[in-house]
Order: sequence, then C-alpha cells, then structure tokens
Amino acid sequence: MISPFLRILGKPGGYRMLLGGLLVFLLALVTITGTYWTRFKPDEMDFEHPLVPPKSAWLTRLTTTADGRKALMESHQNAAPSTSSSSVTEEGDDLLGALKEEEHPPTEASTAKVEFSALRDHGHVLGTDKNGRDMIALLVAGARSCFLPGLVACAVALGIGVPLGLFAGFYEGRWRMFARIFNGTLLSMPRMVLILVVICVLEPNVYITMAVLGATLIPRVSELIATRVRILSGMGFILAAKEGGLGDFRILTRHLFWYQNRAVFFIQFSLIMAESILTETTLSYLQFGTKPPDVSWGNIIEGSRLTFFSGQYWITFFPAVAIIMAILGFFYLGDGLNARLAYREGR
Amino acid sequence: MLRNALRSLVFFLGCLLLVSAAIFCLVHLTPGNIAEIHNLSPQTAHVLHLDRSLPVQYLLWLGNCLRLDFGISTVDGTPVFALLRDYAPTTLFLTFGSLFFSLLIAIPIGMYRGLKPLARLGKALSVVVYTLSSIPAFVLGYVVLAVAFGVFHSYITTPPEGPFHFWKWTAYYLPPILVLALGNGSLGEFVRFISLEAQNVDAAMFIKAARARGVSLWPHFLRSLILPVFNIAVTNIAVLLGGLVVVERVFNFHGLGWLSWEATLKRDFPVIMGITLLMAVVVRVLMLLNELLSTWIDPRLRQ
Amino acid sequence: MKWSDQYTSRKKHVLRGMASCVLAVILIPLGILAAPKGGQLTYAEPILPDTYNPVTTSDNETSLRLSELLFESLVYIDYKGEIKGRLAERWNTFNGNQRIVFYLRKDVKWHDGVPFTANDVKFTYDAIMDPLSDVRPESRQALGVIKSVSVLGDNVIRFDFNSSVADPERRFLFKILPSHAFQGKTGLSKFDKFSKNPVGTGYYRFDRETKNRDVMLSVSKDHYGGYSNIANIKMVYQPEVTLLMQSLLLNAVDLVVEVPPGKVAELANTGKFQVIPYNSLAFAFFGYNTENPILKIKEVRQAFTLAMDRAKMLDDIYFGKGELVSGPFSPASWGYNPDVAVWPYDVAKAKQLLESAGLHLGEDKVLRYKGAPVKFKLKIPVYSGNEGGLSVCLRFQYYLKALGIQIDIEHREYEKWKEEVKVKHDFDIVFAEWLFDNSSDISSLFHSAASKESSGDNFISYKNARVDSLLDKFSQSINHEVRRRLNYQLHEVLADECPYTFLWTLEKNAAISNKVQKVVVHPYRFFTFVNDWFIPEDERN
Amino acid sequence: MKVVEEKNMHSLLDIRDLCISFERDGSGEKYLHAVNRISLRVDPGEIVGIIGQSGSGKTTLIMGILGLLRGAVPGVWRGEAFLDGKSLLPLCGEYAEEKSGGKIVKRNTPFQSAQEKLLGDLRGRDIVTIFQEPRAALDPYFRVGEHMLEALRRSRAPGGETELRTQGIELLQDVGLVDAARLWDLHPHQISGGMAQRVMIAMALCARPKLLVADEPSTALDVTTQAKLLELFRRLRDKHGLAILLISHDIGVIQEISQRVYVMRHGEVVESGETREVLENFQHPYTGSLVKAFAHFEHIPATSIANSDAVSLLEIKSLRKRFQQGDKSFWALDDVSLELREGETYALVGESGSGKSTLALSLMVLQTVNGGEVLYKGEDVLKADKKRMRALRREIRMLFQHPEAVLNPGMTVGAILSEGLEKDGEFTRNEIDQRISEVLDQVHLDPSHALRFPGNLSTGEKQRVTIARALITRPKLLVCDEPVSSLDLAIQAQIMELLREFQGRLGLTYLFISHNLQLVKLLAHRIGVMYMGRLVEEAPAGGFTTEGARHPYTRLLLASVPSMGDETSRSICAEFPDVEPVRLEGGCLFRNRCPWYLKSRNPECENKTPPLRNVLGGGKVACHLAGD
Repeated sequence: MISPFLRILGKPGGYRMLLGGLLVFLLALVTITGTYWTRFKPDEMDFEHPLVPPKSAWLTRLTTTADGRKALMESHQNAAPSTSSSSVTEEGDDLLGALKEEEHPPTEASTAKVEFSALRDHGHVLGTDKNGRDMIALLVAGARSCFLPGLVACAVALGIGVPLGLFAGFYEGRWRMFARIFNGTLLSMPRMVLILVVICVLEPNVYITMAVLGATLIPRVSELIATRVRILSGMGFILAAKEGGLGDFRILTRHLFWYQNRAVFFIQFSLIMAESILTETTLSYLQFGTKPPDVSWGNIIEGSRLTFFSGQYWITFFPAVAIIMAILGFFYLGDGLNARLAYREGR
Repeated sequence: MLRNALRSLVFFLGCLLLVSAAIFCLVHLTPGNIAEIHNLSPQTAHVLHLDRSLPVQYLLWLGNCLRLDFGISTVDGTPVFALLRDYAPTTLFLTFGSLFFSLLIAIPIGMYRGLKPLARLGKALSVVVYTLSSIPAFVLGYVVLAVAFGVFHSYITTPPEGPFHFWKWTAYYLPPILVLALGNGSLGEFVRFISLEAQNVDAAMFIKAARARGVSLWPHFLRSLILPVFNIAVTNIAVLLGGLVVVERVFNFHGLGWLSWEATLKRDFPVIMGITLLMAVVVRVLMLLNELLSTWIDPRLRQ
Repeated sequence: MKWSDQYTSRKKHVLRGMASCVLAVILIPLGILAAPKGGQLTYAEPILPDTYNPVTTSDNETSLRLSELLFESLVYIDYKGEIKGRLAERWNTFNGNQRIVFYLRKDVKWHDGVPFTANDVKFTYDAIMDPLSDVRPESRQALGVIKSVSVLGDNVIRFDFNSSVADPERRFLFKILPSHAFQGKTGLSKFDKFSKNPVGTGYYRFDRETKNRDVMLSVSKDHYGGYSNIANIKMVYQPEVTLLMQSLLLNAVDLVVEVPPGKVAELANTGKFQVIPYNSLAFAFFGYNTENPILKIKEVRQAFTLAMDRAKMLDDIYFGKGELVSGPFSPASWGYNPDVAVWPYDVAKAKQLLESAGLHLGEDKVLRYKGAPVKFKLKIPVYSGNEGGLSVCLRFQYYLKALGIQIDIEHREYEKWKEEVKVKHDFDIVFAEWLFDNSSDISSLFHSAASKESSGDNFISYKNARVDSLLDKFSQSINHEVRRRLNYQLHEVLADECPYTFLWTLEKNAAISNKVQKVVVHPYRFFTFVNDWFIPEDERN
Repeated sequence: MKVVEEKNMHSLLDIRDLCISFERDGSGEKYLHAVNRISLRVDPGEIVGIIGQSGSGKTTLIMGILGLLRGAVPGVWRGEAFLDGKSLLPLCGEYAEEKSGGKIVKRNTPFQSAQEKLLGDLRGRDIVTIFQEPRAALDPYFRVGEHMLEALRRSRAPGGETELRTQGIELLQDVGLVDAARLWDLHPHQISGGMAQRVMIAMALCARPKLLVADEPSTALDVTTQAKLLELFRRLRDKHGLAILLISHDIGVIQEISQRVYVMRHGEVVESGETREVLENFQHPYTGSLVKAFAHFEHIPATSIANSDAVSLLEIKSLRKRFQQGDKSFWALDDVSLELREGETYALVGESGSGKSTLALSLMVLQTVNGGEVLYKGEDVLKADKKRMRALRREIRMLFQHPEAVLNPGMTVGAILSEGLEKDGEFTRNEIDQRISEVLDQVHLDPSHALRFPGNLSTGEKQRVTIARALITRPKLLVCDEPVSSLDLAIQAQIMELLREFQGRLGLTYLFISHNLQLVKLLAHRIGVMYMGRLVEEAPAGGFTTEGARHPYTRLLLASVPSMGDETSRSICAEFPDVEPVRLEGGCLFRNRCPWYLKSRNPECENKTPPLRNVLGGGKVACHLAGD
C-alpha cells in the first residue's frame, strides 16, 4: 500500500510530487466532504463566543497564569452567565476532561472546575471570528470556494489553450497566425487589470472572474503545447501515423495530445490551480471575488483586517496558512511532475 | 533582420489596435448607460461623446488616444492622461524594482539549483523560495506592515517629501518592492524556470565540449542564459503589473494598480480603459524589445 | 485581550436626507488659553472627494467636509441648533413666509480678492436649478419652492416662494459659488475647471492637490471674521482603515473623522487623543420590497422585526455604541416620537404572526407560503467600512432561519448596489442607512408618489393612504409644532406598519490628537467651528 | 577471451582495471556497470580504435576519465587511469571498497570536483576531445573566431588579438579549411558539419596536444566528408605525432585507420590487439558477428533478379519540390524521374541533403510537391482523393529510420499495429487480432509482444515491429527510408535478411533509401545516385563499382567508403578537391567538386543542365563529360 509512494520518492521530483500530491489530496478531500464532518457549520453563529482564540493557546493561558484564568472566567461569566455546569459536563470531550484532571488536582476550587467545563463546551478548536462562526467550519467551507473556481479557470485555460496549441503547432499558416495574434492580444493586458475591467463591466461573479483568469492563461498553455507539437510534428511517429492513413483529428487527439502532451496537461492543470487559488483569494481580499456570506479564505482575511493589528491573530493566520498550503501543494505537484517529465524526456 | 524588425513592429501595432478595440467593446457592452450610472447631465454626456454611435465613439476615442488624450474620469473629471502621468512612475518604479530584486535573488539560486541539482543547500533554498512565493501579496504585505508598525513603530505609507533622502526613500519603497519580489508567485516561477534553463544549458553539447577544452564556462553559460532570463522577465511583467493592484492597496501607494482598483469600484470607465491601454503599451513595448534583442543576440534568429 | 471590531458604516450610503436640524455638539472645556495662530492639522479621509465644487458633489462626505472649510452659506446652524447668519448679516420674512430678503455682509471677499455680492447668490441658485447642471435632484428639490429671485442691490437679495414655507431660512444652507469664476455660465459640470481649483469665501483657501491626492489648505488671512488659528490643514487620503488607525496611533495624522467603534476604547486609553462622540442623525434599517407578495403582508414584516434581537446585535456588533430606534427618525431629531416603543424580541409572537398571515412551517422546518418555500434576496452594499453591515445581515439571516426562512445575502459594490436597488428594483430586502441633514422630512421615503414608477427614494414601493395623507399635510404645513405632531403620528403609523425594520442610530466618534485644542465639531458638516481650534506653539513640529 | 595486459610505463594513456557503475533508479541497491574492469593504453603517435555497439560503454569510459560524466546519478568508481604518468582519477584505486570494508560507497560531488580540479589543467592542453555532433559542440552564440581565440588563449599562445587571429587562421587552413578568413566571422549554424568538425580539430590543435580523443567523429557526417576527415587524422598523426583514440561503431572506419583496436561489449573489453590481427583472426564470437555481419550475405544469390520486362509498378515523372529557407529557396527535388518494376529493389543513394528522403516523403504524399506525377499502377497518387488515398496508403507503406521515433511510447505494440486497421470498421476485433499475431509471426516475434510497450523492446525488435506495422495492411510497395542505419551491424544484417525474405515470399517491391553503399550493393537490383535534388546516375547493382561508375560523383562516393588500406580508393579520393558541397545555380551542380570539369573547364557544364541519358550496360548518367 505504502510502497508505491515510497518508490516515487526515489524518482526525480519525487518528494515534490509526494508532498504536493498529499496537500492537494487533502484539499480535494476537504472540498468533497465539505462541512459534513465539522462540529459547526459555517453559517452557524455562536453569539456567546465571538472572537474566541484557538483552544490550545487558551488552555496554555489558563494553566500557566492565574491572571489569565481569572480574566477568562470573568469574561465568560459576562458573556454567558446562564450556562449550567451539568449540561456541559455531559457533552465535554474526554481529552479535555483528562487535561483538566491532570492539571487541576481536586484541591483546586470547585468554581474553577465549573468554569472549565463551561468554557470547554464552546468547542471551537481554532477559535471563532467576530460573528462567532467556527474557524474550522469557515476554513473547510473556504476550501470549496478556492477549489471550484480554480476548476473553472482550468477548464477555460486548458479547454481553449490545448486545442489552440495543437492546431497552431500542427498546422502552419493561418492557425499559427491566428494563435499568435490571439495570444499577443491577451498577453498585452495585465491579468489582474483585465479581471478588474471585466468586473467593472459585468457582474462581479467569481466564476466569471475565474473564467477571465483562465483566458489570460490560454497563451501560456497554447504556446507551450504548440512548441511541443511543432517539434513532435517533425518526428517519426507523426509522419508514420500519417503514412498509416490516420486522419488529422486522430493524430491530434490520440498521438499529439493523449500520448505526448497529457503530462503537460496535468502539469499545467496543477500550476493553473495554484495560480487561480492565488488570484481567487486575492480578488476576494479586494472584495471582488467570493462575496460574503459565502466563505473564501481571502474574504475571511479581508473581513478580519481590523483585528489583525489588535491581537486576534488566528482569524487571519489560519486562512493564510491554508492559502499558502494549497498553493504550495499545487505548485509542488506541478513542479514535481515537470521534473519527472523533463527527466523522462531526457531534458 | 530589418524585415524581422518591421514584422515585429506591425505585429506590435496590430496587437495594440486589437487590445484597444477589445477594451472598448468590453467596456461599452456594459449593461446600463454610463451617463446614467454616473448621474451625468446630457450636456456632460455630450462632451464625453456618450450620445454618439459606438463605432464613432471608438474612432473618436482612438483618435484622442493617439494624441495622448484618454478622456476624462467620469467620477471627478480629471483628465485620464494626468492621472496616468501622475501614477505611472510609481507603478513602473515598483514593477521594475521588484523585477530587479526577484532576478537578483532568483538568478543565483536558480543557477545553483540547476547546476548542482543534488546540493542540499540548493534544495533548502528552493523550499524557502517556493514557500515564500506561495504567500499572496496581501498576506505578506500585512506581515511587513505588522513588523513596521509593531517593531519599528514607524509609519511609512506616505511618500517622503522634500529632497531625496536615501533612508526615507528606502523605507517607503522597499517594503512593497520586497513583497512583490518575494511573494505572489513570481519568484518561484523565476527560480523554477532559471534552474530548468540552467540545467538545459548545462546538458548542452557545447558546454560539454567547452569543458573538455578546459576553457572557462562562464561566458558560455551567461550568454546562453541572457535570452531565457530576459524572456521570462518580460513575460512576467504583465503578472507583476497585475500584482501591484494588491500591493498598492495594502501599502496605500498611489499608482496605477491602486487607481485601477478605485476606478473599478467607482465604475470609472475612461480611467480603467486608459490604464489597460497604457499597460498594454508597456507590455507590448517590452515584448517588442525582447524580440529585437533576441534577434540581436541570437545569431540563429538573425536571418 | 483586546476587543476590537467592526465599526459602522461610513457616509456614502447616505442616501440623502432632508428635514430640519438638531445638533449634538460636544465642547471640550479648555481653560482660558490664548489661541496662538499657526501650525498644521493633518486629517485623514477614507474616500476621495469627487469634486471640490459643493454644488455638483454627490453624496460624498469628504467633499461635504472640505466644502465646509472652503465655502460658506448664507446662514449656518450653530452648536445650539439655531440658525445664524454667515454671509447674510440679517434677513426678514414677509407675507406669511412667502418671501424672504437677505442683507449680505459687505466685507466679504472671495479667495481671489473679488468682492462677494448678491449676484453670486443668484448665480448659485440659478446654477443649481439649471437642468444642464450635474446636480443631485435632492438639492434642486429643496429649492423647488422658490418662485423667483431678485437682486435688490449689491448686498440685498429677495426670494419669493410659491406658497408659505416653514422656516424659510433653513432652505439657504447651500454653499455659495463665485459667479465670476464661471463667467456667469450656469450649466455646471462636475468636470469644470473650478471643480479642481475651487475659490470660496471660507476660512481656508485651496492650495493644491498633491500627486498623492492629499489636499493642502491654508488659512484665508483676509477672512472677515478674523482668520482661523490653525495655519494649514492637510487632508490625507487613506482608504485602508487599518492603516488609518495606525497612522493616527503613530502620529502621522492628527484627526480621524470616524473611528471604528471597536477602537474607541483603545484610543481613549492611550491618553493621546480626544475621542469626540457625535450623533450622526442617521438610522439603519432593513427595507422590504412591498412589491413582493409576501413582504406586502404587514404581519410578515412585523414578524421579521420581532424575530431579531436588535439590542444584542447592537451590543455585539457596534459595542453598544448607538441607540435602537422605533421609527424613521434619529432619536436626536425633533420628529422622533419618544412614546413609540421599540418592538421587542419575541420569536414566539413572530411565529404566531407568520402563521396568521398564512405562512406555515413545514415538516422540514421550511416556511411555506401557498406551498412554496419562502426565500428572499437580501442586498447589501460593499464598501470599506461596512463590515458591521455584513455582520448585521449575517445575524438577520440567522434569526430568520430560525423561522424557517431562507435569506440569500448578495453583496454588491456600492455603485452596483445603487443601480440594482434604486433603478432596477431587483431585491427583496435591503440593508441600508439613511443619513439626514437637519430636516426631518421623510415624504420622499414613504410617499407613494416617490415609489418605483417615479424612481424616487421610496424604492420599496411602499403605499399607504394614511401615510400619504399625513405626508401631504406635513409638506403643506408651515407651523413647526404642527409638523412635529404630524411626524409623531407618522412615526407611530410607520412603526406599526414596519415598511422598514428600524434598527438603530449609531454614535460616531472622531479622534483628534491632544495637541489640537478647543475642538468642537458639527455632526453633519464637521468643520463648521474650525476657526476656534488651535494648536499650542510648543506642539507644532 | 584475449585481453592484452601490457604494462607499459611509457604509454601516453594508461587505463587499468577501471570500473564505473551507476545506481539504478536511485535506489542505492542495483548497480549498472557501465564500464567493467577495463584496461587500455594508447602509445604516442598511435591511432587506437575502440569498437562496439551503442550502449557498450565506450563513451562512458572516455567521458569518465575526462571528468565529463555529470548528472544527477551518483556513480561508483574503481581503478586507475594515467595520462603521461599523471593519475586522472584522484583518490581512486580501490578506495571505495577499502574505506567501507567491501561495501560500495557512493561518490559524487566531492570526487567530481577533485577530478575536475585535477583535469582542469590537462583538458584542452594535453588531452583534447572532439565529439559526434560537431555543430552542437560549438556554442551557437560564439563565432568561429571567438572559439579559436578562446582555445588559443587557453593554450597560453603568446601575442595580441591580431597575432592570435593570424595563428588561428593558419591552424584552420592547416586542417583543410581553405576559406578560413571568411569562416572566422561566421556563427556555427552557418557552417556545415564537416567544417565544424574541422574547426573542432583546429581548436584541439591549438595547444599541441598529445592525445586526441575522437568520439564517433564521423558518424553524423557524409561518407565523402568522412573520408576526408580520416585522411586528416592520418595526416595529423604523421605531421604532429598526435596519438588518437578513435571511438566508433563503424567497423569500416576502425579498419581503415587504426593500428590497434579494442572491442567492447556490455562495458567489457572482449578482445584487443592489432587491428588486422583482431579482425581477421577473431577469437571472441562477438567480434565475429561484427566482422561477418554481411559476409554470408554476399553468397546468397539475389532472390529474384527483376527481369527487365517486369511490369512497372511505380513511375515518378519529373517530380519537383522547392524548399524555402529564410529568404533563400532551392530545389530539393529537381525534375526527378524514375521507375520501379514489380518485385525489384531500387536503391537511392547520396549525401545528406541530396533529396532522397524528400523524394520518399513526396511520393508518400506526406508533403506537397511543386510539380510532377507519381503513377502507381498508372494512377496518379498525388491526385487521389481522401478515400482513395486511404486505400492507396494500405498498398504503399513506408519504413522509417528511427524505430524509437516511429513507435509511440505510450501505446502497446498491439495498439500500434491495429491503428491503421481500426478506423474504417472494415475489420472485426477478432480479425484484427488474428492479423496481428500473423504479422508478428512473419517478423519472427512472439504474439505476446502485442501486449508490450515499445520501451521494453530492443532496437531490433522495435524495427521488426515497424516492419510488422507496414506489413499488416498487406502492401505491394515498401518505401524504406534508411531502415537500418540506426541499428547495430549484427541487427542490420538480420533486418536485411528479413526484408529479402519478404520480397521472395510476398513479392514486395522496395524503394530503398540509404547512404550506406555497401548495404545497397547487397540488396538492390538497381541503384540511383542523387546529388542536390537531381538523379545523376542510375546503374544496375553489378555495375556499381569504382570502375563501373560513370558519374564522377558516384566514383567519389564509392571511393570514400572506408576500407582497409585500399590505396586505389585513396588515390581516387585524392583526385577530388577538398571543397564543401555548395548549391550552385544552373548547369551541372557538381562542377565545383568535379575533377574533370576543373581540368577541362567545359562551358557546357556551366550553362546546361546535363540530361539523364542511357549508357552502355543498362545504366543512365547525367554528365556532360562521362563517356558512354
């Protein structure tokens, strides 16, 4: 079960592929399963616990400083005076229960116990945002909105770029001229600005935006493919396929695309995903991407700008880490695949 | 060579024409009337030619553009040319500054990585580089700001006034340049590309032959790497220009990126058209330069 | 742990307002310091002024505040809320308020040295009324009652009204433009040269706009009132609220007009700033599109109002910095009826009301009306500073979910939002805020004549015969006390009708460095009393 | 096995028991012994050959001792190598085994850099190298002159730029580049392969080296250029006393020039000694297979000598094709006409660029032409519509030079074979499978090969698959474009045997394109010689000898074929001027290389294109000066 993974490691780009694949797999898993398994849902607002910090930090504070403990008790008493200890202990999870036993010997005042269990109950492991939404639920919901728009960008970039590249590489003359002009025009407009123009003009819908992003990536994909196809067209097997009476369509789809360029396809898929995650989060941050209440990692950060400089680090920190990991995952996957391809092709 | 240059020039002009037409169509296809959106009186709308037919409007606009008159902002009436003139220098400075820094970092690392693929240091460096460049500009920007505010207790997001003062200028311009240079993907792209390119050159027969002749390899390496590096730099200019939107907003720099963001928010169409056209010109000019330089440097392309 | 957070909406979504004025002004006692002249005040604005011409500006608070420094009007409202003359020395009314004659000051000069005359007043009036001008229709509407203007001399001007007008002098709060700067041409465009290079009679003259779009003003030394104490005012543009706060904390600016509620305590605690609260005369609301067959039912709207714990929302989101309102006025307004109670938070009652209106909760906990699940589109504008608005909407969504109603929140850029709500009427519910100047005239908000068909401010298309008749009476009346009573009645009716769910009026806070002394602000125009402010000599750097 | 174990301390290059192993798959466990316990020596002034097929480790050996093996795969080294008494492999010997008690230790960067440092001084001074692809070995960004200056500076030649230039030009002229001053300012892509190889040699000579290592120096060159190059080697040895280590897979080259030879196979030296001795009295069966590859071929009589009255199967009539190259254009095919009769083998020979492959591609309708007709059974193939073309493509098939390139690595053999049949739905799956196993059987491959991927096949097997691929549609005509030239000698023979077998059994007609004249003589019934897009001579196989040839070009080609010390060939070669082939305008295109013209200056050669005329003995020739 494990061994195929280990074998990858020995190959060029293996570590990158494995690491990237792992991150991407996690992201895909989170996207597919969604918030099915999370304790809270992203639209669930815990009004009693807005802006609570992540649990671990919270625990450390509680156990290390008496002041902190006191402060938290007070704040909690203010926030939720009606919480009863009995209902809470039933639901409390064992891990924390054990921690409590360990760090607070029975000699500790019983009030502390009550407070403990009361605090424990809110269950926001990574804390909450200012609306009392659970960070884990938000992060998981955010994964979806960076994955799906990315797929749109890929669909456009590869769906148009690959055929264009194939044609431009395979047929000289008009197709090539067309591709050159098309790509030249698209390349002239800086990506983000073009996206802004489209947003300015049309509905600021994240899927449209991502389609525009995809469009700006067409030149890269098509030129890459066209260059490869141009080289491949001169090679024996294309001549041989023609000689064998194969139609152009079959040569293009079967030989040039499927057998020779599918690796490039997947590499580009990966790299475009990385780029579209970057763009999507950036746009959401600029308030042009995913709009609240739909959750995106970018707009979580945007919404918590103010808290960033006043100590509530976790609202910005976790989405930022998630973004970096997602981008890194796709980037590594693409880079690893690329190294592998380069090695296989003897470059 | 002359013919090639001429062909490039024609292509350059054709692309710009297409870009202008594309932007114009895009903007004027917007649902809703521009005059209505901006509460303009019929008189003002007339001044802006908004009551003419689309092709006429396009030709008028294009004709004016050739005379460097890009129209006026529909929000506050400032001539777009004045806005571009005021804001473009900052943007270009940031772009080329960050490009310079990116390359300064990426070339040594990329070459080291490409020439010594097994070296641990190179591997470690590339991990650092890739991680850095996976950080979106706005995240990295906030980190830099947090450091500036929290650690140095200094406020650096207003432009220095008065005579040139090195440290003031550095304090103001360096953070956004560094953010652009390190984050937002381009550094990783550069390192990846340069290392692959260095690997290719290293594997080339003529390098092997030069090694066998015992001559110094650097002239051969450098001359072969100039073009690819220049190529990737030029193709990344467009991406960098785009990245400025975020960086300029985070650092409150008043450049084209910031302007395009503002214009988008206010749906200030002439401004956004002007910016796009200007950026297209910049990108196209650089690409033209790239083509000419390629023909000049690479003897194989000269014929 | 510091609690910082959302702060309320800035201006911008000032849809606009009219009525009379009530002021809340805070005076900072200062002792009897002499006021040395000189120094520079740097203040930050989060959005750019659209134009410096006070006539052509459209709902832009920055322009509004700057025009207070640059221009003057015939009359102004002092901090006691009384009308005082500024460019007008005195005025008389005739024929039961059908005519008013202003006697203007003779010692007034424009910043370029040209003397101010009655012709400038007439010119400004003409310019506002000129259909070719880019002027907000509201400004025009306020002057619609004027039948004719006659210049009776260099310093005397007479306005005749169509009918009797209550408090006629309150109509003349508009800023006066120099006719010579336009060569008398009245069709004003936003894009006139004047808009970039204004000439006024105010305390400060316009120096220049820097490349960074900061605005430099310097004191007008030949101002008739004796010139202001602070020599220079610099407006810096800082859209990013995070940087705005940091620039204040790190002394890059001296004054921030509006501090996020979450930051108020923090700033006050530093001891370096005076935090000046002022009432904004605004109220926030959820507006229901009464074209929608469900939202047309009064019980439904009432149920929605009952279902929200607004007190808690105000506490949580705005740190309690505000006051719940029960009707379409700010509590500080004279039209606010203190006897009308705020709707309580009562979910059980809300459910009961919905049931009675024919909306039934299905097995799947989805509310259905005539078999179809109930679902609404809530539109909210996006702009820097409306994060609080989002939280409010999220909570609204949450509370309504408990009733089995699905709310789809749609964020729109402000311009887009305006277009979709006011022009296309493509919404079920909106979240917005009305900002008033000093009148309490709400006829354009709820009168059926201002509804969808006329693209008026009654974009919720609310139609109620009783409200219409009350509003008509209000417009016809000139007696202040009668108007107050009419407003009280309107308040009562509308509170029961719930065309909006009236939420709250928020307290705004300005923060200004301790070095500036004797600071008094005007709640709406902010800089009205700036000539008293001063910076002690040893604090200038 | 006969391994010469002489320890001569005066040897110039002395390699002892050298092993170079590479890790396989980077796993650190499996090793590939690229060079296995090799001992070799080169004495001063001696030309030593190493022969072996590709993959036998010849190149690895040489690159290894020169420190030019670089890459991501760590290698393990053992043994010793000395150049003029100086060790080339620092810290080597049995180092690896001793240090870790018999366990192999990975060596990479530190060893390489130490070796690099040590060799830094020797390379380009005492020991110089030239490579297979001479043009690729020159930096495309540097002019020829810059290369020369660099090499001269490296050899610490005294003097300023102008002096060095004079020296450089002299050196270039010395290696036979008459036009050296013009060449000085050209870029590598502007000169021909032969010239580039000479530039490489001139650069090598700058430092007056002791040893020249030539790694397949002539493989990529034409046979005429090769002959001149070998002549140059001989001269350099005689003039400068240069020792040459020549690596080649071509037994002819080795035979012609080297005094001693080492035969390598699978990383080991299987036989060594005096060249004549080894090749005549070989001990090892492998050497035998190399030497005898074609020996038995000659004794088998041509299966079916096509009788002249056989039906004409394919007729090419004045085919023309113009190529555009930048601003220039030229005729790649200039009025070529020929005829193939059913059941015969017609061979086309000529230097590269003579238009052989262009002809093949044109008649296969794989590229457009600018005029002419290709009549297959009287039907113009060039005018066939799509549907007819598909049918024709089944009858006319083609074999390509590189089987690796033809077989898509992602497809199984079965998929490759069935590709041409699947499309029209004419055949059921069963029929196709049956056909596949049938053709695999015909080419002597197991039917199980259908499930394998080309990557898992040997080169010979791959070429068999391509043959099967052609045969599966039951063709009548097979156009073979250099079908065996990329194969090893032994396999070449097998493939040729197979082709001949099919001709007998299936009655196939071949158009056989090759630059290998020996091979052609064995298989073909008639031979056509092409030069610069024109057919210059056509002769029956029997008349294709230096004596029988009519056209001077044919004579040159035949004389250039390397053979052991054949003085007549060398003297014929010497008649021809040492000039580069240039595309001339008008008249006889060969005249700048033609000794007859240069002697007589016949104006007809300059003005009039020589027509292809019949001569005695059943041949045709296009030359004004050739006799009947």
